[in-house]
Amino acid sequence: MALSPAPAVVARRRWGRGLSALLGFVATVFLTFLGLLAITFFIGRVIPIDPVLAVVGDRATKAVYEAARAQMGLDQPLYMQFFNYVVGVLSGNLGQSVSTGRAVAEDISRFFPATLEMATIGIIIGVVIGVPLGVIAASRQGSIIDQIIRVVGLLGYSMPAFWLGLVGLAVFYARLRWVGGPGRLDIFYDGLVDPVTGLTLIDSLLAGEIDIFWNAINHLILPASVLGFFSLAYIARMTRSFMLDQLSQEFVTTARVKGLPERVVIWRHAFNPIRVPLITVIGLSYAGLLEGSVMIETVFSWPGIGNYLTTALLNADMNAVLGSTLVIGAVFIFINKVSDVLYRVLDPRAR
Amino acid sequence: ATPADALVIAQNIDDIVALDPAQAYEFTSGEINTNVYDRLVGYEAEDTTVLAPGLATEWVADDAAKTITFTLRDAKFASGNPVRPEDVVFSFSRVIKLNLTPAFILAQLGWTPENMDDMVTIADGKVVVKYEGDFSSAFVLNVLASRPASIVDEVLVMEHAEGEDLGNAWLNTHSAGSGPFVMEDYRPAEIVRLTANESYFRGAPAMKSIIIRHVAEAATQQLLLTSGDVDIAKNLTPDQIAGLPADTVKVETYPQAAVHFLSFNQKDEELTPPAVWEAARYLVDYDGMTQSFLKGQMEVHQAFWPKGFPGSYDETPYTLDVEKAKQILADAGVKTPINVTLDVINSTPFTDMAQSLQATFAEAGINFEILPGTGAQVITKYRERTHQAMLLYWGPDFMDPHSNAKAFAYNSDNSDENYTATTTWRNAWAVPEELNAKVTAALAEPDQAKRNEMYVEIQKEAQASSPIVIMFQAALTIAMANNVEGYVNGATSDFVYYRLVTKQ
Amino acid sequence: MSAIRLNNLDIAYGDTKVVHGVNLDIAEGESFALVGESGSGKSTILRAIAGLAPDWTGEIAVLARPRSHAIERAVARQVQMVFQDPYGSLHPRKTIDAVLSEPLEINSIGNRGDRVEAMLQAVGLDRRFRFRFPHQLSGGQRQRVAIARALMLEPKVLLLDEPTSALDVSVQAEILNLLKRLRREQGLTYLLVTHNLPVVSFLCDRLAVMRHGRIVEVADVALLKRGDLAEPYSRELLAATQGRASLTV
Amino acid sequence: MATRDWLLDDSPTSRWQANAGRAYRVFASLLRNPLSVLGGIIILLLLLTAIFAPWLAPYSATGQDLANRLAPPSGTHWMGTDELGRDIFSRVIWGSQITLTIVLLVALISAPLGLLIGAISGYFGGWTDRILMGVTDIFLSMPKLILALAFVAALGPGINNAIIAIAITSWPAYARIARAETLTIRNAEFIAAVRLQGASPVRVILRHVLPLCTSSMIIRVTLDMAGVILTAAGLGFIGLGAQPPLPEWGAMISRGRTFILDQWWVATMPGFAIIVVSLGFCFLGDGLRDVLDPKSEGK
Amino acid sequence: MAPLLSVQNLRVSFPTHRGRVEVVKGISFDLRRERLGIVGESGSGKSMMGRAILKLIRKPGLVTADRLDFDGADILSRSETQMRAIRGARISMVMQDPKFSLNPVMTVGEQIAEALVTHEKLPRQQVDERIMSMLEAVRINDPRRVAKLYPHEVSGGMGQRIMIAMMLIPEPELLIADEPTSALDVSVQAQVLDIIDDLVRTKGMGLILISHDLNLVSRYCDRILVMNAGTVVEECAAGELERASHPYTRGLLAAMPVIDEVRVELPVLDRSQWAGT
Ligand SMILES: Nc1ncnc2c1ncn2[C@@H]1O[C@H](COP(=O)(O)OP(=O)(O)OP(=O)(O)O)[C@@H](O)[C@H]1O
Ligand SMILES: Nc1ncnc2c1ncn2[C@@H]1O[C@H](COP(=O)(O)OP(=O)(O)OP(=O)(O)O)[C@@H](O)[C@H]1O
Ligand SMILES: [Mg+2]
Ligand SMILES: [Mg+2]
Repeated sequence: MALSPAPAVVARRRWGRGLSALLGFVATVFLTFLGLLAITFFIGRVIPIDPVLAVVGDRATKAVYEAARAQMGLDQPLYMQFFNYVVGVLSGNLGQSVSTGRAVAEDISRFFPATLEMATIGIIIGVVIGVPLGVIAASRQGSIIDQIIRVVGLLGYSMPAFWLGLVGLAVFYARLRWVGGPGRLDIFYDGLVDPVTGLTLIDSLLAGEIDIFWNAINHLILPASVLGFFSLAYIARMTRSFMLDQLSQEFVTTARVKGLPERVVIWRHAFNPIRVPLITVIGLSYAGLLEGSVMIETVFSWPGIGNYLTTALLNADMNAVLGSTLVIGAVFIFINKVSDVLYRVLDPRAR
Repeated sequence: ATPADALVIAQNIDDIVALDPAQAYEFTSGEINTNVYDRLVGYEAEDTTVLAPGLATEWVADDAAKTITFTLRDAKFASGNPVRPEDVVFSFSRVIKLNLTPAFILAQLGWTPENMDDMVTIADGKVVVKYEGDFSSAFVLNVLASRPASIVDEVLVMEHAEGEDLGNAWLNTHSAGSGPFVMEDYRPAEIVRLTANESYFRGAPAMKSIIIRHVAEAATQQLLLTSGDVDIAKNLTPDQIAGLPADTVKVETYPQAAVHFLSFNQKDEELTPPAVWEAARYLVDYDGMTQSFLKGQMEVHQAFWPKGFPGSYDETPYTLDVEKAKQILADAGVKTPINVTLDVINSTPFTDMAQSLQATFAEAGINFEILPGTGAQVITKYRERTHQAMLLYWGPDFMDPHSNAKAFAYNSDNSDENYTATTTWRNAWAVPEELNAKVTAALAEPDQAKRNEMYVEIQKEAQASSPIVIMFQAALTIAMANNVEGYVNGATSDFVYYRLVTKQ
Repeated sequence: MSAIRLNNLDIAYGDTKVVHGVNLDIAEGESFALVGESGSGKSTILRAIAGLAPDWTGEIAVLARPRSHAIERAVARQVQMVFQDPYGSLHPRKTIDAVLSEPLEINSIGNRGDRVEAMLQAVGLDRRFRFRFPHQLSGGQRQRVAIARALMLEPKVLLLDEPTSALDVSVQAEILNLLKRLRREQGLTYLLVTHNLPVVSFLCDRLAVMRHGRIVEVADVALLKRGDLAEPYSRELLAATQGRASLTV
Repeated sequence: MATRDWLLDDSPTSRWQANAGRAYRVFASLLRNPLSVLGGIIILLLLLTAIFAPWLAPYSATGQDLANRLAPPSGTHWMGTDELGRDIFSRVIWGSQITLTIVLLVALISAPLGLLIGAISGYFGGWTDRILMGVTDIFLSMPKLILALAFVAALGPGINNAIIAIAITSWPAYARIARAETLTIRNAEFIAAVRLQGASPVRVILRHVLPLCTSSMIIRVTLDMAGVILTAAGLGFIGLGAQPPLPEWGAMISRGRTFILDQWWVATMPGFAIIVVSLGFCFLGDGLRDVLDPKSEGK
Repeated sequence: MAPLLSVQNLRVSFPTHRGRVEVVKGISFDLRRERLGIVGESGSGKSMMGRAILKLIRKPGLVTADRLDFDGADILSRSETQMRAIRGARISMVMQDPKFSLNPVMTVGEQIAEALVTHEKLPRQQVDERIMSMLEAVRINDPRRVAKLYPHEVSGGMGQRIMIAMMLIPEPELLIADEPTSALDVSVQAQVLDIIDDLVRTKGMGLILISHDLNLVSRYCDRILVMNAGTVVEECAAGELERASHPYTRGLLAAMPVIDEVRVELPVLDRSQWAGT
């Protein structure tokens, strides 16, 4: 028998490795954020937009301009500005947005939940419809159903979102009146429930306002469906592709040899192994949706992070840009790590 | 459908940076200030061309002593506090002390943080306003009718002051005025909600609330309007308006004070010959544009002070005439082709205008390369004077011809250090001394009629020879539900009034 | 001079040590077999010698030169390896020609066309195969290509990791014949891993039997042929092989 | 028939014949799939349209006719006219050149960049991997639009800069794929074999790892083309795409969106073009997926 | 007695660039409750034949036969649903490569249990017992532990034994075993094959044993088919393999080295006739 080190030694080594892995993890996350901030910060300086203009407008006198510039700290050397910003962030202060005149943290706490809500419903639609479609397409590869699913999927992938959004509004809202219009709520419901989570669906339930809840769903369903269609297209095609790989594997044949029903062969044997890569795909497209889509948000007058970020960037409102980037980056990294963990849970080979 | 006592408006409000009248300098914030605050005097909803009493019931000007004495009316702020002379003094001095963007408007009166206590004083319960400089009291009244001269409730504001900010932060999200409405809620890029001030001195408005929804996309505004979910859509394009159903929606056009121009940066050698300037005036398809994509949005106007205001010069001597332009260039020995970049804000109708200009100028050998950019980007470049040609617009800071004369016909120091927010300086055009002198003289002229004539003279001169080609005067076409009556929209966003609105 | 000398060699994959204190001395020109239990570390030893399993302690000397832990170019011209799986050891997108010219290119050896042709002939592959892709070849043909590739640099020592176990008997016979002939013609040294004792008997001079990461016995092939192995495990292997060999020709 | 035999010859006599034969096999399998044939035809049409635009377009792409603006599709203007009275059909045809440039440039910049970074990262592992993947993560988690906007803003407007921006924002995804693939390849025995022959890492990566990653990369890139064209349109949406009056499809849709309810053709016609071309790329990509997949090439 | 399996002119073809290629070219045989060995070199179509019997050849592969009867009923005309009742329960097949033939994300125990409960509703307890005894039967030392392992955690040899256990547990009437023991130690190999042998004798199971190991087949089978390039070149009783007459078979036999080898060179098959592929 192979000699193995005494259990205690192994345990200590494991523990030591666990600790250094944790430290390494924290260090990489920290460095990633720092890099993210540094690059964003640098971008803010190279774009030919004067950040002071967002504060003082284009008619300000020279004195007003200079005063604002100094107040924004722009007269300091670049590295000092960055240093100050990072120190601020570490102490929980994301600074002040100049284009809204509010604290960036406050802005984000308003805009991000709006995007979160839309993206979450969107990705749910994408997954709930996209995955089965992909599986069906793969299990009938080459059939007419497969071709239809592929074409429909590709359509979702290649149609400009704002076009889809506007046409959707024109048909389902203006013509058919099936769904609520732009915005998160009808105007009369607006402001009736206090934002606790910022998610209208949850807040309205917390306040016990069922009407508002339904109204929120009514408004959410169309933009979320447009997003959902978009991610559905991607998820379905990736699912199909992964499934095709699995279906040609030997162990699927083994499952058939055992006389298992086709449903079991497909869902238990072919689908289970692709959960991991699928989760990565879904995670990344979810993160992509959470980045906010300026176009959808604009068309649906949705007060989301994508629009906030874009407006901020176009005004060189760097605190707002950095703050949003940080949040979006955190979401990406969080989703990445969650899919890593799920990976380990779902794939015995990775344990 | 919208409730009978609420007016719901779809509008792009993402320009709002600040709502404090001492800081607000955007279109939308101007509009909100107008409906929330009163000034001593102003152009009122009933007739936006006549200077009417505001919080001051009467005033006595003493041009020799350079003072104006205002008698205040017995009014209350929405908070219930009375409007006192102290509030006027406080309001004016906080603008000067905070020294934010619009402060320069009041600062023209010779006010500085140091002398403020002497310039605006209280005597016998009246407010005495002093000013310094070569201008008439007519000019001063126009300045005092402008937005930064709004009167705020000192007691309320100072309750919310933080440090030295004189309540600036608080006022950016709340209101403290005596106007017809109170700002109840403002969420950036989402909504502004105004509620009626029941104690407004001219009488409470019919609409109990005004809800301005942020809707950036014009097509979405159109859908909201035709679906009856908003009463007014503010940012529709002429083409959209043309397609609106006449049975439910009506359309109103309001001439605006802003002028649209094409300018050539004089730092660029090729663009300095006056022949180029002159030829350019014959290369704009004025009628083609105003009769197609600019229809209802702009009309041809070729002088800097807008039509319909005292002192305007309404002649439009230039039309598209490529042959003539070619001739002018040839006569002056200007070598073509000239290749020029044209900076333009990347939204409609500016890009369309740029493309039209590009097409007609090319015929005479002036080739534009269009550089679309965001507003901030274009302005950044403009301030730095690094553009070549620029397609932009200008709205007066306050309704006095001097506001534009200074911008289009005055530049006493063209040096790089002397940054000035005027069109002349930004295009590096060293205005001839005599024109400068004429602008100064007109400002000082106390006789209103003569003064207006002097401005016409200045405009004629600038029209004949200047690297700034003024092409159009803006108009605002607003679509609203048929049952909306009484909406008033003056020549700038400072003159948008909701208090007379009713809905049948 | 010994071609390969292993002294007290321990090899680990991460935390687990799979080879324990192996000592071996293979003379130049010798054909040496490594047999034994599956998972006992036979392939691992070969990989360590080649430089593909860098986590070892002890001593490895090839042609009297101590071996470092990494892959070395100098060693490349002396030691080459042939892998077990003929399907996985050829790049699927390269023609046989490219596979065989590559070692020449790397080591800047000229006259490539002729050398490739000569080598194809040496391993008994027709010229027609030169521009085929691996998927157009049978397993046996691929294994010949792999051997040809290993021989391109004219090494002295060849490490063979179960070169015939994936092949059927007739193809196996071809490969075995080829190896035998090459050794005769070029004086190569073989270190061959296999679990097939008849193959050892056909091709090798000596053998080592491995179990649980250790060498339990080193013996001469003559002893094997006589069925005269000393260790119980070796005898067990031998017995099982003989028990099956019911066919005699 | 003789050529076909020559191509399918199991014993090619030259490198050239071997490679041509392989290409032919791929091509022939593609032809057997009706959707990928359709995709190929669309791409071919795009190519031809781009090349022969000057002859195909009935009108100039920039010729304005303000009197005849926003005319609905008719015999004279097949796709109607736009807000400046330009013939949309002609603009769509001319726009194919720009679309093609976008697609080509992105494919030529971001795919190779991602491929290289991913392969290096995966092959070397350890610190190289950590650093390169850290950078990739940063770029991946940075909002795409920020990067694109920043580049466009920094380099100035213009379609070429927009394309570079898109290319630069899309490499991280490719790097991740390439890395994952490299990880599975790097322990393959054929890689061990060339390393044993003294090949340098550069050689192993360039000559052995990359060729294996390219097929999946080609597939991915063709599939992403729809997204790329749409990203360009998205930049157009916020006004940072092609400079007017260039007939870039995305910019045309963006401009046409205010007319979408009344003059539907202005936005829809170029939108239709985008969809058709995207579908073309996707179909071709799907087809390539089936034939280029090394697994399917076993026999 | 009617044969358990009757195969007449079985053909399997795949489309390639040069048209359809037959990889099984008209095989015929009858199988009683006996042990049939199939030998032949790699790629001769052994596995394809096995799969064809279970109708497991996927499109675009094509299976035709004049007759393919199992227990008197035609297989080719059966629907997929009907096939499901046959697969596993009545015919099962040990797949060639356990590394790829086991589901990587299910435990070994689950996969075996699945084979059992699909055809037989049993209480949990009993299922476990059956699995344990089956694993023991294939000489797996610690069945409780191994049942909880994932395929990547077992060695190649264990994988093959698990595969055999999985296919024997539903007690099929016919077992097709495709290279079932190639990764096993010679001694373990014998033990495992003895179990299968036992089932054939006591339960009357039919066995098709596919291998290229001539020794193995001749020892464990009653009858042997020698395949080459998709056709059966020779059929003989196991005991007579040594006396096989076909040159191909003789070639195969001669090519095997023996433990007390004295030949300097092994005779090889003349493959010039099929070297083109
Ligand atoms: N990359 C690896 N990581 C961890 N363990 C490994 C790795 N490769 C092999 N092993 C383990 O090392 C041991 C020796 O493996 P090796 O491949 O050398 O065996 P072998 O004697 O060649 O067996 P076989 O006859 O099956 O080829 C085995 O227990 C195996 O599980
Ligand atoms: N999908 C397919 N398309 C084309 N040819 C195929 C396909 N699958 C298998 N073949 C070919 O069919 C032939 C028979 O393969 P099969 O797997 O039955 O061989 P085998 O006798 O089992 O060989 P081995 O001993 O290597 O397992 C081979 O030449 C193989 O290349
Ligand atoms: Mg091994
Ligand atoms: Mg087989």
